[in-house]
Amino acid sequence: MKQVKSYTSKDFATDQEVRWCPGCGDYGILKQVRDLMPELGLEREKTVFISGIGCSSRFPYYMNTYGLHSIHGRATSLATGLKMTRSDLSVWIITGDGDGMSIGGNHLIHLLRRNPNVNILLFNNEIYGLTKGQFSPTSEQGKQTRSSPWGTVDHPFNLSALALGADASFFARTVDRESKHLRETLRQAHEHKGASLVEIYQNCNVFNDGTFSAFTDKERKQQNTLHLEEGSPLRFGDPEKPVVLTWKNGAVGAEEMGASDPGSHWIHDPYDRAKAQALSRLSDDMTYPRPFGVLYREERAVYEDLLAEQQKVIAPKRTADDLDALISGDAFWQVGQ
Amino acid sequence: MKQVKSYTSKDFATDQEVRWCPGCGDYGILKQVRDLMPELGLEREKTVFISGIGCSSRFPYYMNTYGLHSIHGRATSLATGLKMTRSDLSVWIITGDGDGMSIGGNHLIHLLRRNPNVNILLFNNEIYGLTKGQFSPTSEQGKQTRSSPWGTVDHPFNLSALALGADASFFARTVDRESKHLRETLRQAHEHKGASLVEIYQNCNVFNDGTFSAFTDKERKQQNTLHLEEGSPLRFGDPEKPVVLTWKNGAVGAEEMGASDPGSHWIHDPYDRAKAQALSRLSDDMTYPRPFGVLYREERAVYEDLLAEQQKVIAPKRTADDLDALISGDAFWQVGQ
Amino acid sequence: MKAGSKDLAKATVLFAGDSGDGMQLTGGQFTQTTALSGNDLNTFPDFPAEIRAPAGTVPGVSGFKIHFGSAKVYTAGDQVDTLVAMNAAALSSQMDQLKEGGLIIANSNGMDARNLRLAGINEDRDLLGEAEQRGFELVSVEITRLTKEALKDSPLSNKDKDRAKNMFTLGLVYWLYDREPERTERFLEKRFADQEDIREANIKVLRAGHHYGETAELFRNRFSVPPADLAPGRYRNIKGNQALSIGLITAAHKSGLELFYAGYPITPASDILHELARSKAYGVQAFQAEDEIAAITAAIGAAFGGSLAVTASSGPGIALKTEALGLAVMLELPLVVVNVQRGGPSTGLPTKTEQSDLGQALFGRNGEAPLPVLSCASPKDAFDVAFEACQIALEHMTPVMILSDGYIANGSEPWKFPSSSELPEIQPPVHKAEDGDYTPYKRDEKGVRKWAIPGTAGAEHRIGGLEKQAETGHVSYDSENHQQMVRERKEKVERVAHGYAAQEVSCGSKKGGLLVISWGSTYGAVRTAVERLHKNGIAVGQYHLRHLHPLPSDLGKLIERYDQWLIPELNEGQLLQLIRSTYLVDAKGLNKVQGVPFAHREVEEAIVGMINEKK
Amino acid sequence: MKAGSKDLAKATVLFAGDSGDGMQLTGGQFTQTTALSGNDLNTFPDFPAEIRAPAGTVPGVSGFKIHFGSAKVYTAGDQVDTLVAMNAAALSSQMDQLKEGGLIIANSNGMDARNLRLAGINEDRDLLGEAEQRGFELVSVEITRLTKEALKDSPLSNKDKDRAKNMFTLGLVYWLYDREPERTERFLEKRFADQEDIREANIKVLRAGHHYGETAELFRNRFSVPPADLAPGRYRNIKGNQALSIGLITAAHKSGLELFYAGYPITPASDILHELARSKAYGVQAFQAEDEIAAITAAIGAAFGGSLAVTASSGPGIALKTEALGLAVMLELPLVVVNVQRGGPSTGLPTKTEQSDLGQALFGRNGEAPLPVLSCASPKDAFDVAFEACQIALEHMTPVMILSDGYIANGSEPWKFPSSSELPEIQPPVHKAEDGDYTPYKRDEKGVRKWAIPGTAGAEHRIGGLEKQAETGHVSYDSENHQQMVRERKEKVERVAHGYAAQEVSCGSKKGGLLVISWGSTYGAVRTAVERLHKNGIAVGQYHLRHLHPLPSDLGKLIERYDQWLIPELNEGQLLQLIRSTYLVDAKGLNKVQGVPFAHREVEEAIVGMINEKK
Ligand SMILES: Cc1ncc(C[n+]2csc(CCOP(=O)(O)OP(=O)(O)O)c2C)c(N)n1
Ligand SMILES: Cc1ncc(C[n+]2csc(CCOP(=O)(O)OP(=O)(O)O)c2C)c(N)n1
Ligand code: SF4
Ligand code: SF4
Ligand SMILES: [Mg+2]
Ligand SMILES: [Mg+2]
Repeated sequence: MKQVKSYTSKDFATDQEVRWCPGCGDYGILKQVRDLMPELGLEREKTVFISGIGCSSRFPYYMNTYGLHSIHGRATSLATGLKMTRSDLSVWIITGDGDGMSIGGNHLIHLLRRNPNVNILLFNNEIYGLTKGQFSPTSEQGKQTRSSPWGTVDHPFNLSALALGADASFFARTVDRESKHLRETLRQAHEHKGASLVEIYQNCNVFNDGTFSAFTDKERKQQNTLHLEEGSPLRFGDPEKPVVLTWKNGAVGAEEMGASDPGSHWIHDPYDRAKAQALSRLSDDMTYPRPFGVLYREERAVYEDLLAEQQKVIAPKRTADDLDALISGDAFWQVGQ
Repeated sequence: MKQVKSYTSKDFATDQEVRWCPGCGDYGILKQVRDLMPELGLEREKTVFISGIGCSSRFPYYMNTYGLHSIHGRATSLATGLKMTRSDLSVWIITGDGDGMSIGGNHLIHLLRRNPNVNILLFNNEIYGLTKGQFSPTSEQGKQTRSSPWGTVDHPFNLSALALGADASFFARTVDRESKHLRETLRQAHEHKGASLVEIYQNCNVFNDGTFSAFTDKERKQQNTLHLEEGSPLRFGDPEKPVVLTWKNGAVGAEEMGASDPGSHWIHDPYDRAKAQALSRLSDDMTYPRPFGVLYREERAVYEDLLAEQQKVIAPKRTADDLDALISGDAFWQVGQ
Repeated sequence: MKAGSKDLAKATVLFAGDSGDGMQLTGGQFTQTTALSGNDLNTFPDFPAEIRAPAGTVPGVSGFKIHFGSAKVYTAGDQVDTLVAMNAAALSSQMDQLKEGGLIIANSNGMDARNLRLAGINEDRDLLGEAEQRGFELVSVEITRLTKEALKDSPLSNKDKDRAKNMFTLGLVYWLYDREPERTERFLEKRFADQEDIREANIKVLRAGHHYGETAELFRNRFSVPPADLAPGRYRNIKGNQALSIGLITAAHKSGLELFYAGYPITPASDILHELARSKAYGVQAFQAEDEIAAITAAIGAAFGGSLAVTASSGPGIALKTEALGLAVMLELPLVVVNVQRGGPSTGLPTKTEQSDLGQALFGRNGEAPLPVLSCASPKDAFDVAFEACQIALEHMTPVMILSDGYIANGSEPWKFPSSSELPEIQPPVHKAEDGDYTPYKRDEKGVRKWAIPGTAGAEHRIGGLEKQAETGHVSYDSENHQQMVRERKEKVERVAHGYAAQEVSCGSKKGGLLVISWGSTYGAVRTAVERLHKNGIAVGQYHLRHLHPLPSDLGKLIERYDQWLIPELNEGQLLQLIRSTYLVDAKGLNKVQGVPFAHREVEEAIVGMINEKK
Repeated sequence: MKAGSKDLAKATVLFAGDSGDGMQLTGGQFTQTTALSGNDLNTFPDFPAEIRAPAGTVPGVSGFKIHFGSAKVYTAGDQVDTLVAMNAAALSSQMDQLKEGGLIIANSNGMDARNLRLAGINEDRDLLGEAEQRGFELVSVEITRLTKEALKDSPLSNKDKDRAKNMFTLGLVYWLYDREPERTERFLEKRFADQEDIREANIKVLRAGHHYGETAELFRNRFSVPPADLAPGRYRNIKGNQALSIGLITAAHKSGLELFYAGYPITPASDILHELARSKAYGVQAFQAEDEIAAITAAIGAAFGGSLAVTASSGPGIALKTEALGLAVMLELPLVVVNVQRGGPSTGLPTKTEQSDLGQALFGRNGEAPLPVLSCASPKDAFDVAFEACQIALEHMTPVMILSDGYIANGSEPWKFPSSSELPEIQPPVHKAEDGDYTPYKRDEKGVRKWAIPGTAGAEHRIGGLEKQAETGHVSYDSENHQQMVRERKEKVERVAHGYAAQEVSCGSKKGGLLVISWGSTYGAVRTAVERLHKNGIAVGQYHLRHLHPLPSDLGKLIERYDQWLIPELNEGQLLQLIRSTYLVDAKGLNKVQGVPFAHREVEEAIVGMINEKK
């Protein structure tokens, strides 16, 4: 067996100058991904980054692996074809809120239901960056952009809810600024067998600066974010005096941590679909904080495994003879001798 | 004001011969829709049926209203454009499981989030009828069809879950054979302000006969179906000895009706999103019956209303002068006199 | 009246009945038997509507036409010699296809008032009488009743008995054309191996039909079509979509790659998906995607991963693929895209044939995005074209488009198939780890770049749809570089023509007179027309164009040898435009957009007309 | 050295600096002032990359070119007379655009080691020295420092002060070209009405630059470009995308319909979406759809509902629309589709200009799906073309394609705009309830069907993408009917040509010699070239083709009047093919695919070369 090379983060950098706007949240994500690759023991030649079109989709140019910068919205379907034929590769999809949810929404949900073992990093900046600032399907209603000077009237998608509705087997949320959380979340995505969708809140400091500041500002984030950890209670707010969420009769509540009976605490179980659905809607009306981390995961058969199993059953090794049998069919005849 | 004509069901039939296969479930749906139109007081000239491509999508030819038989998967987006510009029309979208969920999946979810006031009738026969029997995104895993002679490996969509995930404001399920239920469900869809998605189980007796027989066979349906009625407990099985569902701590249970405490009965509330989500997943693993009726509804601003409001605010009536102001802009100059 | 026996060089039989009458099976059996008796042949099934219409109606008529002969047969026949009509709808809708004085075998039990009504015909009309009055030879047989009678001892239900009536018809037509029913008996034995009652009934009825022909003295003549003088070899009967699918699998095998096929159902391309899905045992991955865009992009993903990637559709689906096809051009990855053309525009006539997507194939992309375009001439030719398309795609690192059509897809003809060892190996320019440094867009003498497949250490690289720097493949916005790359991509595709054999006329005069240029499925009708006229001393030749892009470099010379040029197409003149602009010759078009192929007579008339006009 | 004053007929100035340096604003202000002084002009902004690159780098350079004169100006200028370079990256990347001996105004504070490094230039190099050695006239000014100095009393932050340096530059260039800064002062007053400090600083710096020109004796010459002899009327400066948008709104107004615009952002078409979204006050509905397919189908839905429906995109997005466009052809509903072309294939060069989607526009659909195709010649022409396209779409009940491009979209020129009352009313053939029976596909003498809009009682009808029976519009699979409908659709579109004015040459010789055929944005370069050569006695004329389909019926006659034909295109010869095949003339192509427009010199050389070759 060939020895596995040991790479460093630098080995995953290319010689191409990184061309995002100075201050763009994409830089931080790139750094974490580069750092993560050797940690996961991934080999450059066995790793593929596939993207669509958008600022975020430039990502593959900066990863010294195999890479495909494709067309708008189709990274998911390209990856499906690749993974079906090359289950040995580690496939990473990079997409944006426009690329993945607007033009590419259909391929995304179909990928999720099929569940190939890929990782999808959806850079959600709630804007179209590359085309210079139009609203996206995640932009909040009323947002004024170049294409909505009077404010959008579109009700945005809730990506976590959409993904769960499309039978995603893994959904997590993280944010560009929290490098450790980001890396750990991506690690879990990688470890999950099946399609892992990670929504990464990413600051576009040119066209949508500060959209996520409620979740990244030192002062505000404690109140506004809920860090999900498997087996731990869902708490937020002042660490000295945290508030804890409760889950009673399918309804969400909140209590002061000390004051409440630990038996009623909502303990995070990412395998519980009903709770994950509740988590996905938790902050829709902003009364509760936004959950970060793995909202949901489930073990479900992986697409390429199912294909391989089927192939094993039906295809005893083919030989040249088989090909001739295919060509001739079973109703042929001879003319002359 | 012009007097509203009073139509009968027959007025909604066209002179075109109906060309579905004999025995196709589409006939029953057509009959109910024709009957319903006059009941709803709809005027032929103010009503539009828009479809994509598929057996089901031939529907508009048989309705004596305005009709568009468009291209595969796009009925939803056509309807969006129409409704945005003609909020006065009653718009009915006819689509199939392939048309609406495979090629047309993206437009469907985007329509649902935008929430124009249209009615979507998705004829789900779990097969591609028109192209003669390939599996669809709702075909059960393992199904053998012309394009999956070894059985599909695709995990199917759960339309109700997908719709809720896409922020549908109304989702209901009914079945071709239950004409009264079908008509009542469509009536509710029509009465809902916003996008109403009705999944109609439809038997394709040529390529997928009997797929829904568990829900339509006299002997089996009591056990397998759950009829949702607002304010009533969720019960199924032998009417003499029904089983009732319970909802405790977000978890679903079942008890014999008589033996249980009525306080623990799950009373149907279509406005409760958490419960609707549970309902949408109820029969995924076949332990519980399949719910029929309105799973979910919510009052949410209607797309064309939002547009109209915006228009009202920003557009004081335009005049010919305004047009000239637009043409000239504010930095023009005069050459000569 | 006892039938005399008459030798025929060629004959055309049309089986027509209700969709539920099993006409496709009947035609298929007649075809197999005819093929085995050594005739050359050509068949075409015709299902007029996409949805099963109510039984007995005209939209419900299903037809199967076979043209067979002791000489070469190039089309499914212009006019029908014998029409088998199982009901009134079939008879009334197909009668116009009969030649003057042609023979009708009518199931008189299918002509009653009920059937007339269903066929939309006034119940008072005497359809059979009218047929005779038009001068057709009518043989009216109570096929339904005779079938039931033959089965009176069978335990089958009445419905099942009725279903066997197509076998009676088949037996009768076998007798008429001097064929033995054995082969079909063997087929029935196999097909209904587990269903004894049905098996026995069908065989019994088949024989009954044959005997009835022998004893009932129905026909004025019995026909015999002696074997054709076919080249020695092994033959099978094959449909276009089938031949195409097998060609793809063979090419994968010959290139040592896995075949990845991604498609989305659409008439008349769906059978390629079905065929390949069935062929999983040959290592094929057949993927039914959520739409055509997903299909082609999945294929591009698989091509990036080192598979032989293929996608197929028909016009509307190809339209959806054009954006991604541009990406494949830019990436310079091998990809085969098949368009089984149908009647357009838009949904058009989905079950009918047409050649009106040529412009789309050649020019239907944004930007300068040239790619090779090949066309199939006939069902069996689809094998060769599929193989060659894969070869070009893989060896020239380019997407390739194949144009087939509904007529080829569903038509069949005997195919002298090759053994796999006769076929060339295909050699894609794969970069190996041991080849050292990898420069993604460095080109060899043919202008072709190397293919480094993920997994190859040291060759990691990134490619995309933005213009790229020559050689390195890095993103480049440089003006001169863009011009260079546009030209390099163009020249690479043009060099594909270096691999063509010298161009020759298919038949007829080698120079002088009128040249008919055919492409795609017009081949057969043109060939028949030109051969017939040329035999009569008319100076006319046929050139058949397989490679629509790049055009053969010696085609100009060939065209110059003639004085007039005619281009028959099932469109409004798409190749015509290309030929006129490329060679500046005043070629004329013969254009038909009726969802059906040319009759050779139409081509003949046009040729004669053009020649006379010049005189 | 005190500058002498020199009268110039024409001049080209290029402002180049970092994306953050405000070059677009500077250029825009210079343009407005120049326009107001009565010059004819033409501008083109050039942002090389789509993403903001790091400051100071070559990919971060933003340029704005203006060509102005006292005679007619048709292009943004071949070679630059004066290059304003704010940093090393701008200077090094743009120097090649300068004419021999041209003038460079360099911000010497932007040429230091750090800036050289950012521009990827060896720090030891002396960029300014090199420029002088190449024979350029160099005026080196410490713009950054002088700006700061001018603002030493301002309360602004250093960063904000630095930002004002473009105003110093503008002031200086105003002085150089003998313009007063007043108009810009008024603009600044309005723009920064609420930000006193910034307002004051900018005005101060603007004046400082102007004074600096006056006092510092930097320039050998001061230039004056006298007013052009423009036709009397009211003028405004306008960009192509803006003119197009206004044309659409105007057409909606003139037809009494609501304008429904559906688009999906894409460079360089997005500004049409922005422009129309802003124009809600004019009753426009601007819809940002989830993709291009949703956009065009939403537009078709709106067209069915009785709106004037429009969608726009660029090549890749147009590719996605082609299937639905076929539906619009089949439905025979009015629809306007705009393609603002960019460099292809695939994602290509998204911010660059090209004309390579002509084939896609003409032939890029499945089936026989003809539709009128119009092209814009220049920014202001986009208004007329948009208006005419809507007129054709509505009055002929057909989808119409407009071809614009990146050069037109972002370029600007003065436009002598009409008053709305001068424009014709547009009269769509709307069926009214009182018109009685409605037959959806019954045609009038122009071959046009009537438009019955939902809400019209008694005219309820169903239409779709399947072939339809003539007149009734019912689904029909009939062969002859299909042929008839294909021809009817084709003829309807061909009849659009009856509405064209008689074709004439744009300039140059009216017959004999060489005819240059231009289309789209090549108009300006060809016009300049032909006028120059013709003035020098060369027998050359220009014909500009606006209507790419259907071609004008009198074009053949016009073409016959000449002996040679040259077709310059920013593609590999797409119109060339059409002209050759239609008129069988041996036209030659001049082809450039570099993401940039033709220089008139290139066209001149090709003309002269062709004429000499013939001699
Ligand atoms: C078919 C097509 N349509 C439109 C575009 C233009 N386009 C490029 S990127 C983009 C959206 C980018 O937004 P997002 O995916 O959110 O990425 P971001 O730039 O914000 O990272 C669009 C509309 C395109 N390249 N191709
Ligand atoms: C672009 C395009 N792709 C494919 C097709 C072929 N096609 C027609 S209907 C259909 C699927 C029909 O399935 P469904 O929507 O479930 O309708 P059903 O016939 O079952 O009612 C397909 C694939 C098409 N017409 N257009
Ligand atoms: S535009 Fe926004 S998302 Fe794009 S690179 Fe710049 S900051 Fe990042
Ligand atoms: S194929 Fe199936 S769905 Fe289509 S008409 Fe026939 S029975 Fe109905
Ligand atoms: Mg984004
Ligand atoms: Mg279906």
